[in-house]
Amino acid sequence: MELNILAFGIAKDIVGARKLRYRVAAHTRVGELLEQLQRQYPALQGLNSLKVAVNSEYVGHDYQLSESDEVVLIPPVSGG
Amino acid sequence: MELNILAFGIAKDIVGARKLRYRVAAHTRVGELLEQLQRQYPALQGLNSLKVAVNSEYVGHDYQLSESDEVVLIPPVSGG
Amino acid sequence: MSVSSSVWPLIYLTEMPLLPQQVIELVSDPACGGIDVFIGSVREHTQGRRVLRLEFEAYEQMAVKEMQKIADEACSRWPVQQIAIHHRTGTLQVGEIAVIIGVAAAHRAAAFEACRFAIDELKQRVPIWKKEVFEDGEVWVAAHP
Amino acid sequence: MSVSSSVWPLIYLTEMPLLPQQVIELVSDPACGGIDVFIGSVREHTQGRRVLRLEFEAYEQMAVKEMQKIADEACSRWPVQQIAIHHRTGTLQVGEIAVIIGVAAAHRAAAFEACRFAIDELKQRVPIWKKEVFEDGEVWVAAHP
Repeated sequence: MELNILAFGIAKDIVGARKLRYRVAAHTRVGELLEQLQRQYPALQGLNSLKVAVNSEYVGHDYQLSESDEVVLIPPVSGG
Repeated sequence: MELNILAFGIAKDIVGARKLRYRVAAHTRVGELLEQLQRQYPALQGLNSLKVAVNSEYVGHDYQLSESDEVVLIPPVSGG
Repeated sequence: MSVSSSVWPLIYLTEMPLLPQQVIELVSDPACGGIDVFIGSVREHTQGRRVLRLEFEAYEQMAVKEMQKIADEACSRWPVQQIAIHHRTGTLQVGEIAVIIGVAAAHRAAAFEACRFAIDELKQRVPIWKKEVFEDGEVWVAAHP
Repeated sequence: MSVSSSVWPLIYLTEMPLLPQQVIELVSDPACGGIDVFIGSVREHTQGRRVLRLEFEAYEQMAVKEMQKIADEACSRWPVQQIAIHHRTGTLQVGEIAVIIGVAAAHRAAAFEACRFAIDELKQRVPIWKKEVFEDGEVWVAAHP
């Protein structure tokens, strides 16, 4: 399936775009997506943390993605 | 000797004046002054606390008063 | 609650300059004895390097949602009357305000503790990112160990 | 330090209305990342009784001296850049501001802790007295057990 991925902050710089169409196997979990992304973009491995939000909520590595999800890459936040 | 006493807050209401000329024995200490005042104005005994400042500094009961001191009666403060 | 009569929302993400007086008025209430306000602004130096400007970006819909959750959590943990959280995005110059949090409560302990909680949580979990721009480079704050 | 260029002193006892924006400007400094501001105002109810107004009186010279000592103590205990303490005297209506404390520091923990310290100490030892006036009487706050 193809996912819509949004990237912010340094994650956007690393993947080179705010929005990404990204192909993964059906039933891919968040943890697997992150591994796949980290292989393709090794600089992601150097971050303090890399979280994922789906539809504006943080999700854990076990969350099973579906094509309609808006997947957001959340590198370490630094507001305030 | 005669002291100049200033009273604030409820202490002013109890002694009935902001400024008081008050006669005490020479070498009177703060603790003795307070006892004398509490005998004369028993309502002072009902306060949560009654401190004394001399020349704008808190002083303890052992402080020995002299005629040139500006003695201030400080009932429980409630600023803020 | 003073929300309904106000122009500004309690939870607010904006590119416009933030005004402490707005936040104070938003949370002020005759039932409250104490308001604690935290103002975070752009420092001119960070770890010895001179900052030219900051750039904030946010995942807006989620940032507002998380800010609202933090306000709700603070209200459930402390006896708080009103909380406002305003955060700015875009380019900020040194000295400009990035965030204002105002908490009104009947008693000051709750106001202090809830305000501290809110800014601590905001810095932990609200999806906002800050890039410090120096004369000789730029860095996404907190990105790397 | 921003004191010299300002109209208002950092430590200030006045019968005039207090303005949070003044205090914030007094302590603001490009070296500071965080400002914590505490605003204490007149509540409309206290222990279930409706307050008509408050009357504050101060032993002025000593009050200012104690406020200054508190600011100095806070500066020696926490890495704080600037502290302002403004307190009002005279008659205040419900909702009016009695005290504003502003603390600026490079990091927020110091700002929060020093501000909390300053208001706690002020309420303990600064010779200012508050009389609450109700419809059916008046009371000097904290005077009696």
